[in-house]
Amino acid sequence: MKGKIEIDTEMCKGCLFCIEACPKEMIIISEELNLKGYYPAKVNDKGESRCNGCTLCAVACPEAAIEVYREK
Amino acid sequence: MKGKIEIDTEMCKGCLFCIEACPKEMIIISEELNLKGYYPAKVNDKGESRCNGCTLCAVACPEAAIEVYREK
Amino acid sequence: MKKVYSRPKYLKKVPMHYCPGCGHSIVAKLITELVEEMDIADRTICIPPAGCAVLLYNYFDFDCVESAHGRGGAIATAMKRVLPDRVIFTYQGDGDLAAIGTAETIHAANRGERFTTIFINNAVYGMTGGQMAPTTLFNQKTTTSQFGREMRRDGAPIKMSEMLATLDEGVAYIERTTVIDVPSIKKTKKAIKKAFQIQMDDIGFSLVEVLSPCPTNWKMNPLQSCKWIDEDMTKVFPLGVIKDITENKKVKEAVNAD
Amino acid sequence: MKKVYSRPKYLKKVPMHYCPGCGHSIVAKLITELVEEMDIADRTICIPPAGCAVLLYNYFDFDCVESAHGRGGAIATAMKRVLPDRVIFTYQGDGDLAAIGTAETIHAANRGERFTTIFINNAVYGMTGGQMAPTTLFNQKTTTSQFGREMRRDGAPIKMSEMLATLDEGVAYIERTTVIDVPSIKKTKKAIKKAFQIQMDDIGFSLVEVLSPCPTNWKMNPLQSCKWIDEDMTKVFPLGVIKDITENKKVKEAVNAD
Amino acid sequence: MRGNTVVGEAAIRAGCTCYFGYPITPQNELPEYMSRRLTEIEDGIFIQSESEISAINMVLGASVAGARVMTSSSSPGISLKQEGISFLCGDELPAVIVNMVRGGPGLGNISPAQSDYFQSTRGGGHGDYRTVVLAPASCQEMADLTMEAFDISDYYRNPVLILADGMLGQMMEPVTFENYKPRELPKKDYIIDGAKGRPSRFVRSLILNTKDMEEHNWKLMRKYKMITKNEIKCDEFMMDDAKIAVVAYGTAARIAKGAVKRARKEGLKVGLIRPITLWPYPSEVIKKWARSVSLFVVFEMSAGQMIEDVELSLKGSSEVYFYGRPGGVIPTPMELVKIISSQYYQKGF
Amino acid sequence: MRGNTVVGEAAIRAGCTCYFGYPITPQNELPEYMSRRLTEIEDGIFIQSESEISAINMVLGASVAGARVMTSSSSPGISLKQEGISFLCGDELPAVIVNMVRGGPGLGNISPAQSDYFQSTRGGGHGDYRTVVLAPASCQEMADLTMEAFDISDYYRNPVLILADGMLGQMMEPVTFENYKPRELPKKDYIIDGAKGRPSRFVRSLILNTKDMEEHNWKLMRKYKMITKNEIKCDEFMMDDAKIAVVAYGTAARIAKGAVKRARKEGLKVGLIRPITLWPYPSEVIKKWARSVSLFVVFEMSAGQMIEDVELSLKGSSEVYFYGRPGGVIPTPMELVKIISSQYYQKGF
Amino acid sequence: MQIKTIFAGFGGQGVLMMGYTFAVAAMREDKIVTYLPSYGAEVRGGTANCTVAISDEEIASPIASSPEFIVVMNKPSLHSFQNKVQTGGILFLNSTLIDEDPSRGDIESIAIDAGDMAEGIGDARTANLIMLGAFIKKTNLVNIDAAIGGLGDIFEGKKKVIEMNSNALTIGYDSLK
Amino acid sequence: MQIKTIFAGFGGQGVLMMGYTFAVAAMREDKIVTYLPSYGAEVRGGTANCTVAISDEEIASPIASSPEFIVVMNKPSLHSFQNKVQTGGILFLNSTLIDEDPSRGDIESIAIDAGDMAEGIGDARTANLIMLGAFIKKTNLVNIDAAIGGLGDIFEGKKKVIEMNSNALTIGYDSLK
Ligand SMILES: Cc1ncc(C[n+]2csc(CCOP(=O)(O)OP(=O)(O)O)c2C)c(N)n1
Ligand SMILES: Cc1ncc(C[n+]2csc(CCOP(=O)(O)OP(=O)(O)O)c2C)c(N)n1
Ligand code: SF4
Ligand code: SF4
Ligand code: SF4
Ligand code: SF4
Ligand code: SF4
Ligand code: SF4
Ligand SMILES: [Mg+2]
Ligand SMILES: [Mg+2]
Repeated sequence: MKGKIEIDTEMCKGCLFCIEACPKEMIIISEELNLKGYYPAKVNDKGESRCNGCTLCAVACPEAAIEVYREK
Repeated sequence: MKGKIEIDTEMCKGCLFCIEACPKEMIIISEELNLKGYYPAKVNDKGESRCNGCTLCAVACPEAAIEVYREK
Repeated sequence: MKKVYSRPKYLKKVPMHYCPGCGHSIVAKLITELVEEMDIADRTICIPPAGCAVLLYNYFDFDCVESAHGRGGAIATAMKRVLPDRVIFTYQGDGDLAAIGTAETIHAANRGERFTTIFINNAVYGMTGGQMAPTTLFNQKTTTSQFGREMRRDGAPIKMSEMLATLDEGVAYIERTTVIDVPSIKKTKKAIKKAFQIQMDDIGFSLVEVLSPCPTNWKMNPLQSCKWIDEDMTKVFPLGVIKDITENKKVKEAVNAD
Repeated sequence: MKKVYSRPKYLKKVPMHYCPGCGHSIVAKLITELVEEMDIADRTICIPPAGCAVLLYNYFDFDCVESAHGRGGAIATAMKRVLPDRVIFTYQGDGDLAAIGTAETIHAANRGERFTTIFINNAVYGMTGGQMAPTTLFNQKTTTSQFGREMRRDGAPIKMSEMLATLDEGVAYIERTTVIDVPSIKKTKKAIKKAFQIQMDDIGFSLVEVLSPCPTNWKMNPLQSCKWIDEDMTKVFPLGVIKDITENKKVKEAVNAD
Repeated sequence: MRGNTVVGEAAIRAGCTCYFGYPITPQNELPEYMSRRLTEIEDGIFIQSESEISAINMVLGASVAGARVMTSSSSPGISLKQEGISFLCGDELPAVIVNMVRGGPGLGNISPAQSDYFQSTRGGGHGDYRTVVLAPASCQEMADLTMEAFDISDYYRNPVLILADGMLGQMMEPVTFENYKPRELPKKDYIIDGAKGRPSRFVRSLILNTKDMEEHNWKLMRKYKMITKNEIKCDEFMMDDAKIAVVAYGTAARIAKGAVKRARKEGLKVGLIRPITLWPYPSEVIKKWARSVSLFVVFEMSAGQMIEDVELSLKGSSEVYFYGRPGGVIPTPMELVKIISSQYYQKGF
Repeated sequence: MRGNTVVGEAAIRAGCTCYFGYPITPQNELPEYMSRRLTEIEDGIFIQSESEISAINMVLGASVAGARVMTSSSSPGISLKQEGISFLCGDELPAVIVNMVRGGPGLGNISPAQSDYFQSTRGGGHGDYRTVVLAPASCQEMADLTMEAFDISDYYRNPVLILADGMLGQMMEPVTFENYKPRELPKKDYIIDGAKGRPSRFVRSLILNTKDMEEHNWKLMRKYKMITKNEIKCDEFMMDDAKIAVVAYGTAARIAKGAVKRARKEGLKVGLIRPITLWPYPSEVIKKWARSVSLFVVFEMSAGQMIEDVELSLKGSSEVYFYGRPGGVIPTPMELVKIISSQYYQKGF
Repeated sequence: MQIKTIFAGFGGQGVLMMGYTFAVAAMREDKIVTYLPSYGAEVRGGTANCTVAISDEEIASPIASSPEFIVVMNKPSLHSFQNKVQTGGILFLNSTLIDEDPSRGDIESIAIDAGDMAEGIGDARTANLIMLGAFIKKTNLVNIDAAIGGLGDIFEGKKKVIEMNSNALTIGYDSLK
Repeated sequence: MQIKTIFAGFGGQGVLMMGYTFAVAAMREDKIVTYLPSYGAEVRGGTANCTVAISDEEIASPIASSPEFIVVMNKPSLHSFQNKVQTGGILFLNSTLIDEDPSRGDIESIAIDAGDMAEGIGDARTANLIMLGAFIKKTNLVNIDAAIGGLGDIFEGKKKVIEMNSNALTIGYDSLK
């Protein structure tokens, strides 16, 4: 099973909950501030994607900033 | 042991609690209204006094209208 | 012959305005007896409610402060904090304590304020003419529950004492008594005495709930009222000690220590 | 690839004003998920509090009515009686529900009003800047308990859910959950769903208490906040079902009957 | 029927289906009547709330849900409702609130008084708002004004206060409910009843943006101006040739009317101006009479509150004399006659 | 120190040992300060109460027990205290109550506003009563008036209200606490602290006998007359040759002062009358200037409330113009200057 | 014509019912009526009283500072109210409980032994309507049939109570000639 | 002479502390000062700002509708506030987070790379005082020593914080020549 997530970085407030929730360590914190002044989460695009679309990150995200896709 | 009670008939409101409380049936209701319009309790002065000064009537009286005396 | 029972010293020699057989009169008398026996008249302060007992200050020969309806708990809190060595008690009806004063009561109890509450539960708003109270029983008819109290519209009779007992260590002592005959009157007196003692020993909040006849609004005579308490009201509001942390060993020791 | 998680339909596409990691945001999201799943957006009414959640109506795409601080229980009571087939819930903080709204909460629950209360317990007054709440833990520092909450001055943290559970049959369901990780978030969602179902089945009052992080006023980062809930807060406020009369056989049958 | 019951029956006939209240003398017959009467009405809802605060917030809930709703209380209880009344005004929600005023301040007593005038007309709560205040002086007017109160309230989306006292509440006079002519009212398109077949909406009074809040306030002010233009009610009695005008409302006006009649019998040219709406205040009526009247005797069962509105109306254009009895005392017509005639002769009319 | 903290420190220095309150913006720094500061004071008592209603009743309890006591809140919270304030007045008990007014009605917003003027000066509660209302316009005045408030309150046995807003509460200005000159005060022979060595007594506001209740009311009125005679405070600025007088208090007065200065620079003869006591109102001061001033511009951060007191003072003897910004908007001096100068030229001065 | 009457006694004597019955009777005769019970409600005990005004035209004040008639059922009421009645007015007193005469010479006083008469018909509580019957006979303010008819409205459905009370009215009415 | 300055940024950047430190410095120099934080307190998030007015005489209004100086720490603040500054006034901007220039030509604008400089001294949170140091150098409204001295009052006892912040002030001060 393969998955993919999209993070709306302007909605993100950098709480780290998604990072904590992801079993695949697919999310890291960005070094760029967003407009609101937070360091948002971003997909760890180094290396191969291990994301399986489990949605745990999205469930944990307080801002509903993450959308999750999965291959059927 | 012998006792005696005094009822302040103007304080009395005719609730009958003292009558209910007295084990010696020493109290009855008067046929005369008092100034406030109640039929007050009065000592049953017919026959011999059986009052033993147990104070039960006084303890039961909501108006503190009864004083009790007892021979030591 | 010696006088063995006389009108209590601190009960002023004026007729009380209560109806015949009203439980308020009995409790008022008990309190003045206790104040005399405990010799605390010069440091006792009563906070009467809005309710049939609003005029208590006309009968008590010690200090009193009127309260707005339901706010006795707040007033007593502040008074006791300012005057920690006085014996302070609120005297409240079921409307006063369990309806409009719900929050003040619960939070004062929860803070463990060192005052005592005498809670007169007569299942009705006496003073205002017999409306439904939070403690009115199911099916009991009042002027605002004319076909009897029902769960769906009016909710259940609230057991404040039980609810307060769930609070933490602040609540030291809660007992429910009644005044329908000489033994129950004596128990009530004992309970109030214990409650006063607990505040004097700085242990916590204490409350005595008294199931109290209101013949007028129940539309019964005084003796019927007592019977109704005995047979109906105590089913919903069982008599007895509801909480007593002085039974707790540690508290006992601490209290005995001083 | 198929979208398997998207922003809930009834969560308006605007940023929420909450601080990073605030539990309010998670619960707001859960509620909109549920409203979508249960297909009740056209009959759901939320009554937000005065508190950090005051602006909920900016986020929820269904009807909302603001309440004065603490009075959600009274407003919901009347709304539900007028509109018995709507799904009505109050959303209240610990200050709102357990301090100023104590009486409204208890009496609505006691009447068994058929609405749901989502009770966000963050042990602090969030919106006003971090004052002590009725649920603040012992020794917890807040702006009005700067040396930590202490029994003698401030009283004990109040367990409203436990207190409400002592009420009669009116109170159908109370559960305490949290939102500190994915499993607990899912449990919270389930609890809220059950609460909604209970009001739709006309069983009684339902309440879900959510232990909710307030990183800002706790002066922790979001993950520390979750840890604090897990390690400290749940000790005082244990998670789990506190009351559930649907477990009672008779209610179960009655509910299944329709 | 007693005044209190009349108010209840009038409310029901005007379509009031919800009553929320907390007992307090001297208005208990009203909730008691409603508790029974509303069980007979389909959708009738009666709750004896746990407090006045709860009651006024239940009123808000029922109102926002679209129902016609009433609450009632007396002075201390009305004080507790002030926050809620401010919210109703901020939210622009209709409601009818009855105050059977008693002697104050504090617990006071349960006798008739008029010392809540300021609270009622100036808003005892916070913020720039007004409630319409109706002051009936008879059981018939209790009926008529109660019924109209619901229409006014719905029309302007603003709470209406009925200000009376224990005397009017206890009094029995023959009454008809047939005078009521329902107004045409706008559809309640603001109510919150679930977003079925329409976009979701909300009702709130919090407006963080100060410019918007200001605009909301000015909108309220425009509404109040409209109410002032349309809704003023005032009764004039024997004013045509009056040299002295007594200004009084409610119970005091009844007494004053008796006094005016007696004074007329003694040949004194005295009339009565009786404001029926206390807000909006009939300032124009008062001002109009300043030309022919030389002294306005303001008569209140208070230490002097409405007198400010009389002075604001007159702006110095005529003399004002105050006679008041606060604390629940019911003055007699005779004592007022004495005041009137002593003023009359003193001024050399 | 911020305004809110200044009030707290001033209270402590004036001997306030008790604070009871419930959080609400924009005054939270005050209770927060008190929560810390009162632990340093012997006999210091701080309770964060469960509600504003509880707070005001705790105030009553502490006051009747003889302590100097304060509470504070902001508009909605003050509305909830109205019943309690009426009781304090009825019981004749001292207390200092701070209202950091915010935009209203309802939840409104937390910006500075002056729309609780009616509530404060006319009594938002029930019954014939008054509270002294002090309106500081600077941090220094916050200090001075807070300290004096305790003395006034004790002297007359009446609650004193301090009316400010979030701007004054948040603002920082240099402050000294040395201006305070304690008054000589009567012994508190009414307090309830146990009948030790004296007959028992009680404090109450219930007076069932209407004659006695009336007498109690007249007694209060006599007291209020005395306060009116003794306690009026008002500031006059550049009034000597003024053709236009701006009348404003508190934050609005600060802005007005700026405007007056600028207008003067433009050569306009404009002055400022700044009532410091809002009740009792400095009517005589206003009246006095009616001779030389042709237009009184009443400037409020509300839709128009104090204007009634200005009109009641003037009784038509001069023209009055109103400029107000309700809802929490803070007007600028420049916009007021524009108003002033347009009026100035319109009137042809 | 405007006539005011005060009915007074202690709580439980049915003085409010007495006044109310009278008011209802007057209304049945299309008079303008005000009925005003006294404000004792918030505190128990003490005396009860009510004022009824009947008139052909609007009644300014329902309060009676000097009523034409006063009906007193017990001694304390006699003392509180006897000074109020107008010169030339009539005082009705329940002589079963009042063994005094009024201290004023400028008014007429009529003693009715209502308490005893009530005991006579077996219900002490009907003293109030016996008194009212006598009052109606003497004053002729309303027709006794209007009063009896009014009982039907007041006690709707309660047949026995209506009967008992109309009996009492009649006995009182007939007790004066 | 009366000078008003607005300090603005987002919550967490310490803009209130920046203004407060400035106000304290001015008070130490016996100026008349008002410090007015903005009213964001009852709702979370968004921007934070404060206004400091310093003067030789009484300050009428602590609010600045057209201040002499504005210090902005992030982009949204630049947008909200740049139009307020007086013609001829100065805008100080934190160029680490603001990659734009002000859109007005009638004011001076000074860019300080405060964020980066703060990272440079190992504490990103000191960007505020670095900015203030530069502000003081440029405006010369108070002496830098007064500002450094004021830190002692503000953080009484917290030695490390004082040191870090006075270091930041100095660095900022020295960053402009
Ligand atoms: C704010 C306020 N609301 C209502 C009242 C009216 N009131 C006076 S006493 C009372 C309740 C009486 O019932 P309870 O407390 O049970 O006392 P009881 O008379 O039965 O002893 C009420 C509602 C009041 N005085 N103040
Ligand atoms: C009558 C009244 N009192 C006080 C306030 C101020 N206030 C707003 S929210 C709030 C409490 C916030 O705490 P809580 O209910 O726990 O909600 P949270 O912000 O923590 O979610 C207070 C005291 C108010 N708006 N109205
Ligand atoms: S969907 Fe699962 S695996 Fe993919 S990023 Fe989210 S949590 Fe990690
Ligand atoms: S959980 Fe959401 S808000 Fe938090 S860091 Fe991840 S994407 Fe950002
Ligand atoms: S003292 Fe005892 S025996 Fe004597 S009358 Fe009283 S109860 Fe009866
Ligand atoms: S108990 Fe007291 S009040 Fe009752 S009848 Fe006996 S004496 Fe009278
Ligand atoms: S009404 Fe009831 S509670 Fe009140 S005095 Fe009478 S019997 Fe007692
Ligand atoms: S202050 Fe606390 S409760 Fe409020 S939004 Fe921030 S984190 Fe959430
Ligand atoms: Mg009761
Ligand atoms: Mg909270």
